[in-house]
Amino acid sequence: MTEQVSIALGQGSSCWGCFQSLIDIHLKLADVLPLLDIKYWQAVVDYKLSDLESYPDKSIAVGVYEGMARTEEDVHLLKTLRAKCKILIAFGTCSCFGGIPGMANFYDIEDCYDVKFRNNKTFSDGEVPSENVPPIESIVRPNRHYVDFDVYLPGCPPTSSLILTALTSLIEGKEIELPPHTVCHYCSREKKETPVPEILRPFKGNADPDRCLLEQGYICLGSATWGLCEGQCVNKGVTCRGCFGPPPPITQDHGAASISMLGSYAPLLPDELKEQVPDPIGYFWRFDYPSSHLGNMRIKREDAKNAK
Amino acid sequence: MSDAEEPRIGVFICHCGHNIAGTVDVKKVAKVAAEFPHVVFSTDEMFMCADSGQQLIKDKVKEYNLNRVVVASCSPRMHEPTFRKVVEEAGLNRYLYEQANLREHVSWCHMREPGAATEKAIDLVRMSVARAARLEALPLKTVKVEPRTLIVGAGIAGLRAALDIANRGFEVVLVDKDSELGGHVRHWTHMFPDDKSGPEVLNPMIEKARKHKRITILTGSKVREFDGYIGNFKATIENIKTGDQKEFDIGAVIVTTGFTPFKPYGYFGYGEHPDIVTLAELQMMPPRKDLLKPSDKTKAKKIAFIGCVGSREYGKKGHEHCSRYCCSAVAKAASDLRDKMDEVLILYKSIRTYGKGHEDIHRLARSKFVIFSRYPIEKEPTVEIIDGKITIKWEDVFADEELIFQPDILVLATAMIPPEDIEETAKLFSLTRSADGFFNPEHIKLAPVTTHTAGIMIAGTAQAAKNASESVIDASGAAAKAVALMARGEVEIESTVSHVLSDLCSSCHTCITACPYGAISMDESHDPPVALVTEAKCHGCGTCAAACPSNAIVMMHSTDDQIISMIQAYLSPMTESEGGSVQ
Amino acid sequence: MLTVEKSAQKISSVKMGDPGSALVVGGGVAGMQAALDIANQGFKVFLVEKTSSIGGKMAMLDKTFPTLDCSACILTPKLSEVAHHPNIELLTYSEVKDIKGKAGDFKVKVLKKARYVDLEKCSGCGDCVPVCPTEVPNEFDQGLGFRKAIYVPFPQATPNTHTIDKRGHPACRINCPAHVNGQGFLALIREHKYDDALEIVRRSIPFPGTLGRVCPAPCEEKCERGLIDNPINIRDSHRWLADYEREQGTYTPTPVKPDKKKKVAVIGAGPAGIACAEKLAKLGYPVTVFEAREKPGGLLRYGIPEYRLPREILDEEISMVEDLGVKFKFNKKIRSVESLLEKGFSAVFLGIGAPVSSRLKVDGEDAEGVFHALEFLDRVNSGEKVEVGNYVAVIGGGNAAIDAARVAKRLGAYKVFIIYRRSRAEMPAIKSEISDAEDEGIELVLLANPVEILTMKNKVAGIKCIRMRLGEPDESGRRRPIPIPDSEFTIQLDNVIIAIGQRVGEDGPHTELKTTSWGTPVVDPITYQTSNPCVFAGGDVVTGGGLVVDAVAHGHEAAESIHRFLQGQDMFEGRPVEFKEIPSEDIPKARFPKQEKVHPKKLKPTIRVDSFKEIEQGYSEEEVLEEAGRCIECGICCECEQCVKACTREAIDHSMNDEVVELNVGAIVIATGYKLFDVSRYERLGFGIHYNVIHAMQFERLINAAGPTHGHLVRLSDGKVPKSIAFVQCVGSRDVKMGVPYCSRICCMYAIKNAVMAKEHHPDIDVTIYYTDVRSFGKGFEEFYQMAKRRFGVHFIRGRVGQIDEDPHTQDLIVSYEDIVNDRLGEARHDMVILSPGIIPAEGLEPFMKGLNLRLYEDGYIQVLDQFVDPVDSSVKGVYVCGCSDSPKDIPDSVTAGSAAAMHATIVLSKERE
Amino acid sequence: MSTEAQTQTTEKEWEPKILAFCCNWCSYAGADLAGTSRIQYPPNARIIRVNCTGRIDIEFILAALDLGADGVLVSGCHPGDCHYTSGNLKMRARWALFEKAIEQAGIDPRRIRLQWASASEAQIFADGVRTLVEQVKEAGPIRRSWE
Repeated sequence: MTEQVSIALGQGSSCWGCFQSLIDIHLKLADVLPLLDIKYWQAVVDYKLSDLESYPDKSIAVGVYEGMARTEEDVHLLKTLRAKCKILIAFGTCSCFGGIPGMANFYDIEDCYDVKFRNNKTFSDGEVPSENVPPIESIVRPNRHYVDFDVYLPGCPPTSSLILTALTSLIEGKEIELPPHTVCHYCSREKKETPVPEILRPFKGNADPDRCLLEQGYICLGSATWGLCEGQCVNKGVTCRGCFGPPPPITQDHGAASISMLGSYAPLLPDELKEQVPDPIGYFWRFDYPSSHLGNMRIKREDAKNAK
Repeated sequence: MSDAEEPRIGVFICHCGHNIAGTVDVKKVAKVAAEFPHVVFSTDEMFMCADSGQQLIKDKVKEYNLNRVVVASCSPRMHEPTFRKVVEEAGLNRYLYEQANLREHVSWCHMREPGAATEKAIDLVRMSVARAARLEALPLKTVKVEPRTLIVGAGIAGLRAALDIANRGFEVVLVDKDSELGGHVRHWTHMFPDDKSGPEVLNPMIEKARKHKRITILTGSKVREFDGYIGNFKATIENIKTGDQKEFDIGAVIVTTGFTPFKPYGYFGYGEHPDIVTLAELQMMPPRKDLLKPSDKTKAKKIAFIGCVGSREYGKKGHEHCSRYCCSAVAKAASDLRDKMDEVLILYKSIRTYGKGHEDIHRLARSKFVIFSRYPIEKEPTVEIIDGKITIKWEDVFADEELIFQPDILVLATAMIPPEDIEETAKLFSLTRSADGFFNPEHIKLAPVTTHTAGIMIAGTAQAAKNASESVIDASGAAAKAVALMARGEVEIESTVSHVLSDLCSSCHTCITACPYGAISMDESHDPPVALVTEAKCHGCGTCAAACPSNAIVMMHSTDDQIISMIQAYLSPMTESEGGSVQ
Repeated sequence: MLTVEKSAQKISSVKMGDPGSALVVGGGVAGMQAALDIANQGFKVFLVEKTSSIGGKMAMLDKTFPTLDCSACILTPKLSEVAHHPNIELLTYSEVKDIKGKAGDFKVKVLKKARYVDLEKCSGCGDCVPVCPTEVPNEFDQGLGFRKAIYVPFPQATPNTHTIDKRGHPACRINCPAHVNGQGFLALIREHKYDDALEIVRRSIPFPGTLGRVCPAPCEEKCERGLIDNPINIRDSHRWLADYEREQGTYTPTPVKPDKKKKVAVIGAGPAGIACAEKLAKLGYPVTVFEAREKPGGLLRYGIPEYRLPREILDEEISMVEDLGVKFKFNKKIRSVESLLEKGFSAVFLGIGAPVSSRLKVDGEDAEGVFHALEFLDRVNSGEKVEVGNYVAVIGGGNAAIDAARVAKRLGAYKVFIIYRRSRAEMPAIKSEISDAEDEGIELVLLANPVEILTMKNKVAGIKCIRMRLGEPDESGRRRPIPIPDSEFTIQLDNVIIAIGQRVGEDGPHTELKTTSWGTPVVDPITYQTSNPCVFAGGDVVTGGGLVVDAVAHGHEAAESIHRFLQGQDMFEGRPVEFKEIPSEDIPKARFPKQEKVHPKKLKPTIRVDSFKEIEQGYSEEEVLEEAGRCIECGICCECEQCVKACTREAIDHSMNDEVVELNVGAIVIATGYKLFDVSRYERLGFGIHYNVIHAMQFERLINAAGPTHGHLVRLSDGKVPKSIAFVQCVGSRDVKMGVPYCSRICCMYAIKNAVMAKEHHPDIDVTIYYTDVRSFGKGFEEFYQMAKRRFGVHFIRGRVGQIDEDPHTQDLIVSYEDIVNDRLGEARHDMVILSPGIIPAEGLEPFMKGLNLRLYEDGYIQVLDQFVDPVDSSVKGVYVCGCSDSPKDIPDSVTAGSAAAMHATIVLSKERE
Repeated sequence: MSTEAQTQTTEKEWEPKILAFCCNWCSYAGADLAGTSRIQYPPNARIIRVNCTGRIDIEFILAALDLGADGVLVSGCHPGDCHYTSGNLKMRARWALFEKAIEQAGIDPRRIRLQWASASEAQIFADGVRTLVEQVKEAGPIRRSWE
């Protein structure tokens, strides 16, 4: 039996889905949990932030950060975790790339306030709360702008088996080795190498269950997306939306790679393409806008605004 | 970058007389360049391409132990080959050379802005230096070529190609599914423009081919399986009757599978009367003093021809093209038959007697009072059988009135269309087909007998409708291409090709779709199969590398790393000098 | 720097090749393909191309049918492939001149024309182009624009080297004894490069100002412009250059430091002596000029009156020679050459002139009041007071006679006669001088010969002459004067001036040498060496009286001889200079409209006879520019050498010579291509008459981005975008009467392609094609034709065009045609018409026909052996044909034939190899 | 990432930084011809030569903009004229998506230009650069657009 590994798990702004996925390793938890010395996990164990702050620096073996840092409190937690832990894991796509919350960067913060607080379909004349909520950052930055991570475990959420693999490696003190392949590697559909005739919206027509979805005209980002999911969507009939982000090196621009890939299935005429893909940014950068080039430029724009 | 060797770059800025130096402060560029990362030597020189300049590079490579060379001078389109040779002479791999274009792209187009031009020159050199640091030596590769050509189709084109190649001293395997050699020409009685019959033309060729020790003739046979790449194909040829199979190692292939004459059912009463025949059928009628009607074997006195049957039909797939040979063939046949007949009529849309001597035949026919009558494109003649007689009604464009003619024989000059099994042949040899249904050449203007599949040639009517003489020229042309491959014994294949990192490949097939040359296939020896570049087929465009979403394809000599390094060197020189990454 | 000596035509010859190599004639797309396919099999190929770049007609095309590929784009890679192929040796700007032998062993002589630019050194930078003063119509752009004499035909030309277009040497230069480069300096005048222009004149003569006044200008006699209207005033143009330099004060002495040890003496400071001294000084010799008189100039000073040559001009030009470092010793009469040689001079030039007037040998010649012209002029010019009476007669018709007459007039004579035994036409004097004299009131008494000078008390009283008539021409080419018996008449006179010629003195250093019966030293006509090898002679002492410019030429030639003599070199090599005369018919004079000669201003006769003031005032800057603009640039390149200065790579060498390359090859491929039919032969179609009628190749250039309009499709008459274009087909095809019975095969398609291109440039243009049959027979052609008709809306009218007329106001064109389909005669207005020329065989096959008995068809194309079996084999074994040399073909058919010819050629070569 | 020099330059002195990608066979040759023909155009563009526009990964363009290029030009053979049959068609398809994406992301579309220019279209190439430079000058420095 190996020694217990000390671990701290923090949560930024997120849906908790990733931790849910961790819990979803089910019976395996029984094997893993005893080996973990949980130092901090607010939602599960009764620790306060001050407890975390009080640990000596680098005294915890492993830190896990789920979600992205939208509020000042999130940022503080992230930095604290980094200070206290030897290994820091970006856990889930939000933590790795910005994730779904990153799409907020498509808009100005004020627009977001409008939708969230001021005017919505269900109410109007609301107010942005100023009490009992941590101040919100005007822009979503990828977590790696604030701190360096040692390990990226993307996924929306990371699959339970991926989590188990990762935890097992940590416990055994080994490097986490993740296969570099994209979703296509795991996809069992047949490819015939035909150019895409037309881009179809997901609700159009009936897809052939055995053939590559992209070839049938459905935008499937599987070929540009890290396949740590092992192709669960595509093998169940749904196109890949890219939730695991780009394959290694994960610093590459997922959306750009997707476009370069999709464009190579010419002969699609530019006007047709523009019409058939109504929302390229939402399509190709859904999960990783803040950490993309375009997202980075968006952040620079915000920085410049704030500097004024 | 796997190269462990630390880059040691030499930078040479060319004055090009005052062509560059007149606008760009070359001394300054050389001085600034000396400070760029990895640069160990930088200088300026009057003419880099002159002997003295070339010697300078060689000397400095030795003196400073340079392993990369950057020359900033004219367009690389002009002198890249020159300097690649120089660095090779200096003992470096030719791909460790990089050129910045300070003449065509700087001094000549910014002559009035010396300051900005100098700045631009510095940036270009900075970018080139950055790229140079990431250049990799590439091996110079060749593949050997099996000295044997497979010719598929033993018509006049196939025979000509076979004889040429064999006479040139190389082996030929000549295959035809027919049991006899000679294709269509064998049946023809009225060739044009020279007054010969098919057998007269063919028999000497067939005899030579049969006797030739370097020609292996396999009639009644088909290529069943075909695989491999330029110089190294494998063909399995099967005797259709016996099913016996033979395997051949093949260096090059010439496809001369020809055409088939269109059977015009539904046009002008074809099939409704035995005396309505196609031009091809007329050509096969036994040559004798009198032409006999097929129906009752009596002497025919009146004959009519209708042109463009199944050709030039706008909007009808596979029949839009002009069949090229028919106008002249009809004119020739009409002219010949006019001597034995009372009346000869030609109904046409337009007369296309374009070739050598063709116009003379046309003129001869007219001088013999063969009647040429043009019918309107939008209103074709009608053919009815009235009282057992073939009755043609049409409107003559010039006379502007409706005419009627009752010939003893009606000949329909029908289209040349691809043979029925052309798709099968196309698949077998990875050929593409154009809208007319025939095979697509590599380039319709400048590479009409080669195809996108390296090592596979097309000739004759396999490529498009054409006449016998033109097919023969094609055949010799295609033979020249095959011989060129075999004569050298090996073929150098580009080093600047793409390369798949199989560990990273996720089998998404994107590259296969992207490649215009079919150079990428799935390597079935992997599980799951991964992409594999057949380097002999790769032309180096790099589309696959841009398309590959897994970073599994490296475009040699134009790697992502090299390109990004240039972008960084221009826009973010600080980061570059620290060797950072994009973000 | 060019020295005329070097430009002599020396043809060196080089031997190349072996029976295992091939020759491809013609560097168009078919020839290139053939060369590549042979070379790719490992055989050596010589590719001979007539023009300066490979690429052929295809390089001129804008787009190609049916794919509309940019022609240059698809061709360029092929050009560089050929240029860089290790087995291909390019011989551009070369022509096959002679051929013999048989398959496996042909011997071919190829003339490699000098391009005057070193292929190795030229980097194609084009620095030489803007400085070149000569423009000629750009044949690559089908004459629509201009190019310089130094040029690359098109940007992608291969080899990417400039070529200098030299037609030969202009007549003016050849006819000038000193070979002044008239076209050259006139060109630089036009460019306002006056210093450089003057420098060109000074290369040949040290006295541009002096000769600009006194020279009878033999150059102008042969000036080709004279055949259009009047010859160029070359003389006054270089006079202006010298005057302008004076006026601007831009002359700066450039002394030459002598680098040679051996000293040279020049005897006589006349034009010959000074010219010799000048050239020797420039060659680096220490030169001393010994002059018997007190001032230099010889006859220029002591013979020519001041009103023709102001002395300050002469003084200054001589002092410029002094500035070179030449030493002058005056009042030093040398009696013996030997003495100079003893004093340490290694060679001597004798230029003592012929200062003695010939005698008339009639009674009364020694009477008082009789002068001999040279002595008379000498005395006047020396400032001596000479008195003449009221009636003066001058005997003779040369310049000295005119000068003497006009001087006499200025000295106060009331009436001056010039008595000459032939007619005015035979008078050797400068024509303008004769009429100037007449303007001054001097009377010509022609066809009269003095028989006696009448005297009274040993003083002149009159002259008795006899009338003459002209007989057969004598040895001088002039008609012989024959006395008319009993036609004597007398004129009352106070003075007679005898000006019938001159001769050398009876004593002096020349008497030490072997002399002729005339007393002149015998000299070699090329080297001017005398019987004493150290002594050279030139000028009047040799000729017994000639032109100043002759004397200058002698001086220069003698200087060259002295230099060779002293350096121990061959005295004759490369001499005399052989000039390449341009046949007058080669000069396209029709291109130049008439333009009157500009005459320099003169003093009015009434004013000028009162003084010795200079009469001719010379040109103003505007005038000389106008006059220089009249030069029609016979030679194309004028050898002004501006390009040499501009080239920083020393790549330009005007002394380059043609070369003969002797090739030994085993097989030959002929790909000489085609020529466009000359559409101007159909006068009714108006080509060359109406501005807006052009031919298809011009249209190609017109719409090409690299063409003369940078791809803007405009009318030539007004530069406006045309609204309605017509293409006229079968112009020079399928026309038995015109000798082109065959179909040219390509015109239908290029016209349809161009029609589509016109639509692509301006979709609103209305485009009509008048055709006989649309022959869109090739792969993808019919489909392209249908697209043009249906998608682009090009109108097709079946009918021959009878006549094209021009609306004189709008320059629009009225096309009369016969619409065959609708059986009516039509008339349509178009603002631009493009004729589609047929094609005819190219020239240059004579050596093959002569040397190998190559057979052609009646229409001029090469005959092939058998259309079915051997369609690329000519009647000669080992010689193969491709491209359009055996019949018209489009690009793919030409390319295929190129490969096929290569295939057959290599079968021969491989047998040779075995 | 930002260099000091950049922030110091005043608006007036600012000259757009343009990165251009040209295919070897058409546009790079066209740019060469522009030089040979001495066609003058703004000196702002720095050309990166690629074999074919099909080689251009959209990431290159985005990285350039992210790194501070004020404009990016992509120039290649006309559709149908590709030396490699169809590489430019692939670029054209990518470009359509890319163009729409950057507009959505709030980046001024005047900063990018896709220019077809053949080897003989020197003037078109030069005009393409000039147009882009003018457009970018109108749009201002990319850094300012973040301000």
